[in-house]
Amino acid sequence: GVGGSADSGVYTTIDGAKQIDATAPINPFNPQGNTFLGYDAMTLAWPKNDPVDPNRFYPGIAASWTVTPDQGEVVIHLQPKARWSDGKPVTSEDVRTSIGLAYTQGGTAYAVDPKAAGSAADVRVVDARTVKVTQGASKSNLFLRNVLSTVVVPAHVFGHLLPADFWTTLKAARGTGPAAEKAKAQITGLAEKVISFAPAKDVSAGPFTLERVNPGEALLVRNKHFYANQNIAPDRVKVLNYTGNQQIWNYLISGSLDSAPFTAVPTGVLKRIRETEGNEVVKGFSPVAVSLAFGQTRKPYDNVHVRRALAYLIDRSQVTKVASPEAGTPAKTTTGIHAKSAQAWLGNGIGELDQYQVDPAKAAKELEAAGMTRKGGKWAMPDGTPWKVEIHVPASFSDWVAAAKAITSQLNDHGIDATVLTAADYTLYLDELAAGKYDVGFWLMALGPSPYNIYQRIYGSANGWQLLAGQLTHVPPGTQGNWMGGPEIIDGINPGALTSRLNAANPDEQRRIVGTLAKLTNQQLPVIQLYDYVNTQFVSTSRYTGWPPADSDVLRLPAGVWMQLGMIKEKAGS
Amino acid sequence: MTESFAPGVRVQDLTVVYRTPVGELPALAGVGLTLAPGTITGIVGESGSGKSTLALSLLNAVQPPGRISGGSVEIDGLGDVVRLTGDDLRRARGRQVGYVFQAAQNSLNPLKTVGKQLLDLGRSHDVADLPALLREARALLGRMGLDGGRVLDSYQHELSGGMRQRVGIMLALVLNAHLVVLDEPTTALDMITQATILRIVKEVHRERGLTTLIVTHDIGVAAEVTDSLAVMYGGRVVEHGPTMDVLGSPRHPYTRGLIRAIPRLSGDIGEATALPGRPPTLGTIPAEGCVFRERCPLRMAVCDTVDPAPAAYGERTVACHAVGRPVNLAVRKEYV
Amino acid sequence: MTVTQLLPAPATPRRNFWRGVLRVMRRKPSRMAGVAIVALFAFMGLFGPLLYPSPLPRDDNALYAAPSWAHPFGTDFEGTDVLALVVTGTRYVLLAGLATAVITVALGTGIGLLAGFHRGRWDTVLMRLTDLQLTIPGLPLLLVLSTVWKFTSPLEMGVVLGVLGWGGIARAVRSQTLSLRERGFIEAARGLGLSTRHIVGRELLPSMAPYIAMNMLIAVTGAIYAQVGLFFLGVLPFDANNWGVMLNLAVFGGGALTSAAALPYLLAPLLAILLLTLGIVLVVDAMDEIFNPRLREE
Amino acid sequence: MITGTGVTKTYRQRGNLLGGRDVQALRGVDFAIEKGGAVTFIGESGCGKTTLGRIVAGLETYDSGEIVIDGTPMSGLRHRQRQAHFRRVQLIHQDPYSALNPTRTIHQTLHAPLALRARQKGRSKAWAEERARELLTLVGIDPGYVLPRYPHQLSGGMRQRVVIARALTVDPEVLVADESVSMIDVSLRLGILALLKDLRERLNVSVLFITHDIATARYIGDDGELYVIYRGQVVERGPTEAVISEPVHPYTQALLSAIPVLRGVERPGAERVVPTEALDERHADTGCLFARRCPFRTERCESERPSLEGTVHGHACYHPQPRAVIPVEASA
Amino acid sequence: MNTVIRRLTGHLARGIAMIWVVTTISFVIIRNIPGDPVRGQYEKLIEQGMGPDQAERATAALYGFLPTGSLWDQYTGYLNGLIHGDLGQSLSTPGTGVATLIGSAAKWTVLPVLGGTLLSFLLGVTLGVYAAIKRSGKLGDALAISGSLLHGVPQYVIGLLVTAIFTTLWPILPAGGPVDISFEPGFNAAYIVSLVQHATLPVLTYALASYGGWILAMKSSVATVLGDDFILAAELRGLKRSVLFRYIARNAILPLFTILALSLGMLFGGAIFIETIFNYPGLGLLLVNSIGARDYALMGGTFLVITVAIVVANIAADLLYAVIDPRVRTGGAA
Ligand SMILES: Nc1ncnc2c1ncn2[C@@H]1O[C@H](COP(=O)(O)OP(=O)(O)OP(=O)(O)O)[C@@H](O)[C@H]1O
Ligand SMILES: Nc1ncnc2c1ncn2[C@@H]1O[C@H](COP(=O)(O)OP(=O)(O)OP(=O)(O)O)[C@@H](O)[C@H]1O
Ligand SMILES: [Mg+2]
Ligand SMILES: [Mg+2]
Repeated sequence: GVGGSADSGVYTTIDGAKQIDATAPINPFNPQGNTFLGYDAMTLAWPKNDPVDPNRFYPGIAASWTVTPDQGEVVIHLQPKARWSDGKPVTSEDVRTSIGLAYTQGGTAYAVDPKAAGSAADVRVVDARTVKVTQGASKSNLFLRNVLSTVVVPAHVFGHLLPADFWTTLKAARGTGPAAEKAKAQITGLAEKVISFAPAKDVSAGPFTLERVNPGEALLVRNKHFYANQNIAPDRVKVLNYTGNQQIWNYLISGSLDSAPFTAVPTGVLKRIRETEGNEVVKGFSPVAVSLAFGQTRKPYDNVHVRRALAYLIDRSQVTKVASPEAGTPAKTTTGIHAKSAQAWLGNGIGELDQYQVDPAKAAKELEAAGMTRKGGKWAMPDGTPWKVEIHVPASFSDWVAAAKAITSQLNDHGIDATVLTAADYTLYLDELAAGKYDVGFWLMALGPSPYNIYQRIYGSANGWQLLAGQLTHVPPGTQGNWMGGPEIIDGINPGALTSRLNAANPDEQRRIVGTLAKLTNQQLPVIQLYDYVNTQFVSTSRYTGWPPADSDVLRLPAGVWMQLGMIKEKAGS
Repeated sequence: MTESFAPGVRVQDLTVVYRTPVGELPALAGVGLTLAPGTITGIVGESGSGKSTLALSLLNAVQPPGRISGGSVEIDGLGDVVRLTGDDLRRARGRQVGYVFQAAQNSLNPLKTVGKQLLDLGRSHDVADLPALLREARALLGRMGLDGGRVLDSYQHELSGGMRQRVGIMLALVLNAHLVVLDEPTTALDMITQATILRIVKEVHRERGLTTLIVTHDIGVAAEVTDSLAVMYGGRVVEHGPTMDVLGSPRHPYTRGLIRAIPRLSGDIGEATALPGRPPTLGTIPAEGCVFRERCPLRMAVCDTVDPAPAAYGERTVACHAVGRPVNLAVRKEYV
Repeated sequence: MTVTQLLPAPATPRRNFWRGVLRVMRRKPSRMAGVAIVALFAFMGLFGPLLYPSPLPRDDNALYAAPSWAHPFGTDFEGTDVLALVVTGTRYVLLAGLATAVITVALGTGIGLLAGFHRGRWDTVLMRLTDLQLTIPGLPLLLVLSTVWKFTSPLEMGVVLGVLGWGGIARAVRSQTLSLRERGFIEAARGLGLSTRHIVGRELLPSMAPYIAMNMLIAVTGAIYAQVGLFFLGVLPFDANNWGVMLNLAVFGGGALTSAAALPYLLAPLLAILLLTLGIVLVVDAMDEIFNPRLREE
Repeated sequence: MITGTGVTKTYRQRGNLLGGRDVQALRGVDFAIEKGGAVTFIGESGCGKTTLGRIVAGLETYDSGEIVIDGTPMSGLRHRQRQAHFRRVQLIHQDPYSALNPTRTIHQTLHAPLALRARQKGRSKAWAEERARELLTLVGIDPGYVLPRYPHQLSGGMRQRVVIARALTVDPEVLVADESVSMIDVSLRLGILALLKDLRERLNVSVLFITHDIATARYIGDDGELYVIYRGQVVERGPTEAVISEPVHPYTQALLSAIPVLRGVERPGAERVVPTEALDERHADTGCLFARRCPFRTERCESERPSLEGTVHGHACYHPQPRAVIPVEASA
Repeated sequence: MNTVIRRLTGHLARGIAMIWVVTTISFVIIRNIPGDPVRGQYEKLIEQGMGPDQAERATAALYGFLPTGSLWDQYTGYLNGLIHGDLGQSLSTPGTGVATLIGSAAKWTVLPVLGGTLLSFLLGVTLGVYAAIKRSGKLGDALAISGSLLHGVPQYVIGLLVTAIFTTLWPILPAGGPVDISFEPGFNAAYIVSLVQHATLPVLTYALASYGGWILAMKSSVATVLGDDFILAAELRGLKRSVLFRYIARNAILPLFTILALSLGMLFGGAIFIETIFNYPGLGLLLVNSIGARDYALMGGTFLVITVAIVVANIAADLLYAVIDPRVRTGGAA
C-alpha cells in the first residue's frame, strides 16, 4: 500500500518524462525504454540550470573535460572508478560505442550529415579512460552541451548492435556522392534495431539498476559498483508513473513521495500539501514561458496594431492568478525570453521595451490605427463584419484553458467578442496549429538556456525558417509547418537568419543578437508572452534531508543526480 | 403421525378482503360451508365468484393483497386453520391438506425434474425414508396410468398437460394427506384427458378414503364426480346440497339460470337461455342487499336492502328471499 | 330466440387523459417531486440564460470562494458564481440529451418496428445492422471520433450519441412488436384490411408507448452522462458553463478532490446530475401507469 | 361460398440446440362453407383446428391444396388481391381481451375499419358513426355505454360482442369463430352462441365454428355440418345433429363419451368409448391415425389409412359402427 | 449433436463477419484521425522539460515506425497481418508488438472487470430479491428508486467520489496503479495483498456503478417469477422457506446470466473511465493513451480486442443459456 513506500531505505519519486510501460525494453534509446536518467541511465555530464549559459555542467560519467574556445575539440576524462553494475570498468570504448549508437538515432551532435551545424566529425579513444570528440566544420556553440549529454551504455551489452565496419561506414557517410548516400542509409537503417533491442537485464553505471517494472511503477536497487557509492543514501528507488497532476497531489498529501517533479498546483491544493508533515516546496528557475501566438496571415492578426491592442488589453497578472498562481509569474513584458534570462541577456535594455501594461485607451488607438471600428460597444473588422477572437487551446492543459478563459473574459469586458475553443488532445491541437487553422493559440516558448533554442521557437520552422543541410531557407506561410506566417524581413531585419546565427556566435555577438530579437519581438508581437513558468518541486524532509535549496542549478535534474552529487542524506533517526 | 381418517371441514362466516385502490373489498362475505368427511364436494360458480379464494382459505393461503378478515375454517385434526401460523401452517400444507393448483399446467418448477421436486417436498416435511417416498410416488403415478420412473426423471416441459395434472395430484397425495383441494383440475385440458383425470380423482378418492373439494366453473365436471355441490355467486355460497338434488331441482334462481344456460348434447335447443346481465366483479358487488338481484327474475323489494341469509331446507342450504315463499317454490317442469 | 339486450351498467363519466395522469401522479408523492424536478430543469434549460447577465459577472478577488448567500455554491477559478454556471449550462446539456434521445428512440423504434413487423428478409438485414451497432464499442469509438469531429453544437453531439446508441431499443422494440403481432388485435386489424400505417401508428406504437417513453427518458440520462463524461475527460470543446467542463476544471484545475477549496465547484454540477437523474427516475416510475388506461383510470 | 380441397399445412419447427421436428397440422382437408351456413370443427387439442381457421381467414399460408372463394382459387393470386378476398372472412379470436387493443376505446376500435369502409363506399364520416351504433345494437349492446369505454371496463361477454361487431364492420361473408365462447362465463355463453346464430339468419353470414365443446355446436347450427378432425385429418363429417346423435367413427365416439354427464338431469350413454391411450403426436402416421388409441382396431388399421367415405354423413374408418354414447335426459 | 456444431459455426461465421466490419470501420476512422504522432511526441517531450534537441532526437526514431503506402495498401496489409495473427508494431513503444501490449493490458482489465462484475452481480441480485419481495412496502420502493438512481449515476462520478473518500479524506487505499512494485511478483502474501488493495477501488467503483442495474433486473425477474403459478403451488405444498427461496432465486437468476455474460464483454471497452481515474493499466487506459499518442496500430488492436470480447460474450451468452436452461437444453417449448 501507500505505507509500503515509506520503508526506510526506499526512495519514492515520480518520473514525469514518460509512461512506465512494463513491456518496453531496458534500453535508453527507446523512447519508452525502462531506464531512468540519473538513476540507472548515465550521461557524460549533467547540465546546470543556468539562465544563460548552456555549457555549464556537473560531472557524470565524465569526471572532467576540456574544450577548446571554439568548441572544436572536446576531451573527456572518465571517472577513474566508474564501473558497470556487473563489475566491468567503464571505458572509453563504451563511450565510443554509445556515440556510435547515437549516430544511428540521429541528433544534433551526431548527425550523419557533415554540413549539419554542430555535428561531431571524429571520435577518438585516447586511452582507456579518455576520449576526444572533434566538431565538424560547421560549428555550433552547443556542441559541448550535446556531447556531454550523450547517454553512455555498456559496449559489452549494446556493442553487437553496431556492425564491425560501422566506423568506416560512418566515415563514408560523412563524404559525398552515392557511396555516402548508401552508407547514410545503412546507418539510419540500424535505428530500428537499436531501439528495439531489449537487454535481458539492466547493466548500469549509475547509482542504481532496474530490478523490476510493472505497468505503473519501476523498482531500482543500489548498484554496488557505482563510483560514488558513499554519496547514495537509499537502498532502493521506487519510480511511479506520471498520470496527471491529480495523482501527484494525492501522493504528496499522503506523504508518500520523497520528491516529485514539476506540477501545476492550485492554491488550495498547495496549502493542503504543505499541511502534510515534512512536505516542502522548492521553487526555481524554469526556462519555459507560455504565450499567445498568432497566425499572422489571418485577418486581422496580420496587422501589428491589432496584436498590440490585444497586448494592451490582457491583464497578465490576472491571467496568471487565475491559471497558474503557484507555478507561474506574470511575464514582465513580452520578449520571447523568460524574465530571469532576459535580465541576464538584456540588462538595462529591458527598460527600453514596451511593458504593455493594461491600457484600454492605447488599445483603442491601436485598433483604430488598424482600421477597426466600434459599433454598439463592440469592435468590428474594418469592413464592418463582426470580429470574433477565437483562442485555441488543447483541452488537456487545464492551466492553459483557464488562462484562455480569463483572457476571453477580459476581452469581452473591453468590447471584443472572444471565445475559447479547445482541441480534443494535444496531438490534434499541434496538428491543426501547424496546418494554420488557428487565428490565435497557446504556445510554449522561451526554451532556454541556449538563446538559439529560445528564438528558434519563434523564428524557426514554425515561422518558415528551415535549416536544411546547414542552409537556411524561408518557406512561404501555410507550407511545411509555417503556421505563424510572419514576414521574412521586418524593418530590414531577418530574425530567422539572426536566430540561426545564435548557434555559432560568440557570447558578445549572442548578446547583440538577443537584444535585437527581443526588441523586434517586443514590437512586432508574433506572440504575446503571458506568464513564465516557475519550476515548483516538492520534497519531503521526513525521510531524507539535504535537498537542493530554492533556485539551485540542479533543480531541473532528476533526484538521482542530486544523490550522485552527494546532496541527499538519510535523515538521522529515521 | 399422519391421520388415517378423512377429516371433516367446517367453514364458518369466512370473510376475505382484497386491498384495491378504492379500499378493501370483500371477495368472500360470510361464507359458511361444511365438507362431510369422506365425500367429494364441488364448488361451482362463474369467474370471479370467489371459488379460488375459498379454496385457498382452506390452507390459510390467501395471497396478498388479500387477507382473511374474519371467520374460521375448522379442519378435523388441525383445528382452526385461520389461526395457524409459521411452521405449523406450513406443515399442515402438503401433509394434512393436499392442494392441486388451478393451473396445474404450470405448477411445477421448470428447472427441476419432478423427482427432485418430490425430494424437496419430502425434506421439507422431514420425511426420514426418502426412498420409500419415491416408491410411494411411483406407485401413485402407476396407479394413475403413468410410468412413474420416467415421469420422475422428467422436467415439466417434457410432460403433457394431462400428465402434469396427474403429477400435481400425486404431489398432493404422496404425503398421505386426507383432505385434498383441487382448483379447476381440468381447465385447459381437452375432453378426453378431462374424462381420464376425473375418473382418476374419483378412484383415488375412494381408494384412499379422502375428503375432497373440487373447484370448477364447469357444472358438468362437478356433476360427474361430486357428492355434494355448492354454488357460489359474488362471494357467497348461494346454494349447497347433494349434487343430484341441486342439479335436479335447483332452488336458487341463480342455480336455476345457470343450469338452463348450459349448452347440452341432447334436449331441446330452444329451452336454453343465457342469464341476463353480467357477473359481478369485486368492484361491482353491491354493498347491501342480494348480490344476484340485478339479474334475478324473482327480484323483490326486500332484495335491494337485505342480503339473504343462507337457510337450511332439509339437506339443502339456500340463500334467497324468494325461496321458501310458496309462490316461488314451483320448480320448472323440464328439470324435474 | 332473440338477442338479449344487456342491461346498461351505471354510466361512468368519460374521463380526461390528463385527469388520469394527475391521478397517477397523486398516487405517490415521490412522482410529484419527480415532475417538479424535471420541470425545474426544463425551466432552467429554457430560461436559465435569461436569468443572468451575459457574460456572467466575475470577481477577481473571490476565486474559488467558499459558499455564501451571494454564491450558494461558491465561485469558480475566475470568480464566477457556480450556481449561475450550472443554471446557464442546463440548456446545452438538456438539448444534447434530448437530441440524443429523439434520435435513439426514432431510429431504435423505427428499425425495431420495421424488422418486427415485416419479418423475413428485412428483419434479417436490420437485425444484422442492429447487432453491428451493438458490437461497436461505443465509448471507445466516441473517444476516437472526438478527435475527428468537433462537436460544436449540442445537436451534433446528440446526433452522434444517438447514432451510437439505438441498438438496444431496436432489439427490444422488435421483440415487443413480434409478440404484439401475435396478439389478437393486431391480427384483427390486418384481417380487416387496415393500412400498415394505421396498424403501426395507431395500434402498435401506443401499446409500446410506455416502453418507448421510458427508454426515451433513460436515453436522455444516458446521453447526459456520456456527454458530461466526455467533457469531463476533456475531449470535447470547452464551454465554461458546461457541467462536464465544470467537473473537469474542478478536478484537474482546481483540485477539488484533493482540497476543499474547489469542492463546491465540483459538487454543484454533480448534484445537478444526481437531481436530474432522480427526477427522471421518479417520472419513469409513473410512466407505466400513465400509458396504461387500466392503471390510469382506476 | 368457400371450398377447400386437400389443404395441407406442415409447421417446420425451428430447432433449438437439439434440432426441431416437423408438425403435420393439416393433412389434406376438404371442406365447404355455404353462404349463410354453419360449419363446425371439433377435435382434441393440437389436432389443427386453429390452423385451419387461420388459413380460412387468410392469416396463415398453406402448403398444398386449394382454397376457392366464390370461384376464385387463392393460390394464384398476389398478396394484395388475396387479402381483398380474405377480407370477406373475419376471424373472431378466442380471447376477447387480447383481441381488443387495451389502449384504444371501443369507439376508436370500431372507427378505424369503418372509416376505411366509408371511403371505399364513398360514404360520409357520419355514416361511419351511425354504422358503429347500428352494429353495436345489432350485437346486442348499448352503444352509448360501450363506445367511450376501454376494453378493460367491459365484461367478457361484452368484449366478445364488440369483437364480433368489429368483424361485421367490413360486411364479411364468413365469420371464423375459434373457441369464441370458451373464455366467456357460462351464464353468458349462450348469449354469444345465440348472437352468432342470429347473425347467420339475419345477415346471411356463414359461420365457421371451431370448438372442443361439441354441445355448443348445436346452438349455432343444428342445420349445419360438423367436421371431426383428428391429427390434421377429417375423420367424420356430416349434418351436426346426425354426427352428434349417431357418431360412427370411434374417435368421435370417444370425444362424445368424454363429455361430463349432468347427473340428476341426464344419464350417460350406454356404449361409451374410451381410447386406450393418450394422444401422442409421435405416434406413427402409417395406417389409420387413430389406430394406436382405438379399442376396435384390427391389423388393417395399422397399415392402411382409411379415407373419408360417404356423401351426407362421411367417415374415415374401416369399422364404422354407430354407438349410443351421448348422455340422454334422465327422465322424459 | 450435429446441430450444436452447426449452430456454433453459424455463430462464429456471423461473429467473424461482424468483427471484420467493425475492424474495417475502425480502421477507416482511425486512419483519418488528424494529428501527427511525431510532432505530438516531440512537443510532449518538450512540455515535459526535455530540451528541443534531445526531444528531436528521441522523436526522430518514430519516423521509422509510421505506416506507409496508400490507405488501401495499409488496409490490406493490416488485414493480412490480422489473418496471420499479427497486430502490428506499436508506434509509441517502438519495437514492441501491439499483441504484447494488449496482452499485458488485458491481464489487468480482466481482474477488476471480473471482480467488479461479480461483486455487483451478487450485491445487486441479493438486494433485487429483497426489493421484489418487499415491493409494496416503503423499503422496496426505496430500494427500487435507489437502484434506478445508482444505475443512472455515471461511473466517473462514483469513481471521483470513491477516490476522494478513500485516498484523500481517509487515505487507506492506494490511489492508482496495479500493484506496489516493492513486492516480489508471485504467489506470496505481500504481493497478493498489494494486488487486492490496488484493485479494491476500481472494483468498488465498478460494483457501485452497476449494482443498481442488477437490482432492477433482478427485481423485475423475481417479480415475474413470484407471479408464476409454480411458486404458489410450491408454497401450498408446504415447502420450507429455504427451498422456496431457492426455487425463486434459481428461476429469477436464469435470465440474468445471459445479461451477465454480455456485460462482461461490454466491459472490456467500458472500463475507460475507471481505468483512467485509477490509472489502472487495462485496455481502456491503453486505448486512451494510444489515441493520445496517435498509435494507429495500437488503437486498431485495442479496438479489435474489445470488439472480439463483445462478440465472444454474445456467443457465450447464447450457448450459456442453452446449457443452463433445461427447457432449451432438452428441446421443446415450455
Ligand atoms: N390479487 C387480487 N387483487 C384484487 N382482487 C383479487 C385478487 N385476486 C382475486 N381478486 C378478486 O377476488 C374475487 C374472487 O376471485 P377468485 O380468484 O377467488 O375467483 P374465482 O371464482 O376463482 O374465479 P376464476 O374462475 O376466474 O378462477 C374476484 O372478483 C377477483 O377479481
Ligand atoms: N406457429 C406454429 N409453429 C409450429 N407449430 C405450430 C404452430 N401453430 C400450431 N402448431 C402445431 O400444429 C398443430 C396444430 O395446432 P392448432 O393450433 O391448429 O391446434 P388446435 O386444434 O387449434 O388445438 P387447440 O385445441 O389446443 O387450440 C399442433 O401440434 C401445434 O403444436
Ligand atoms: Mg379461480
Ligand atoms: Mg386452437
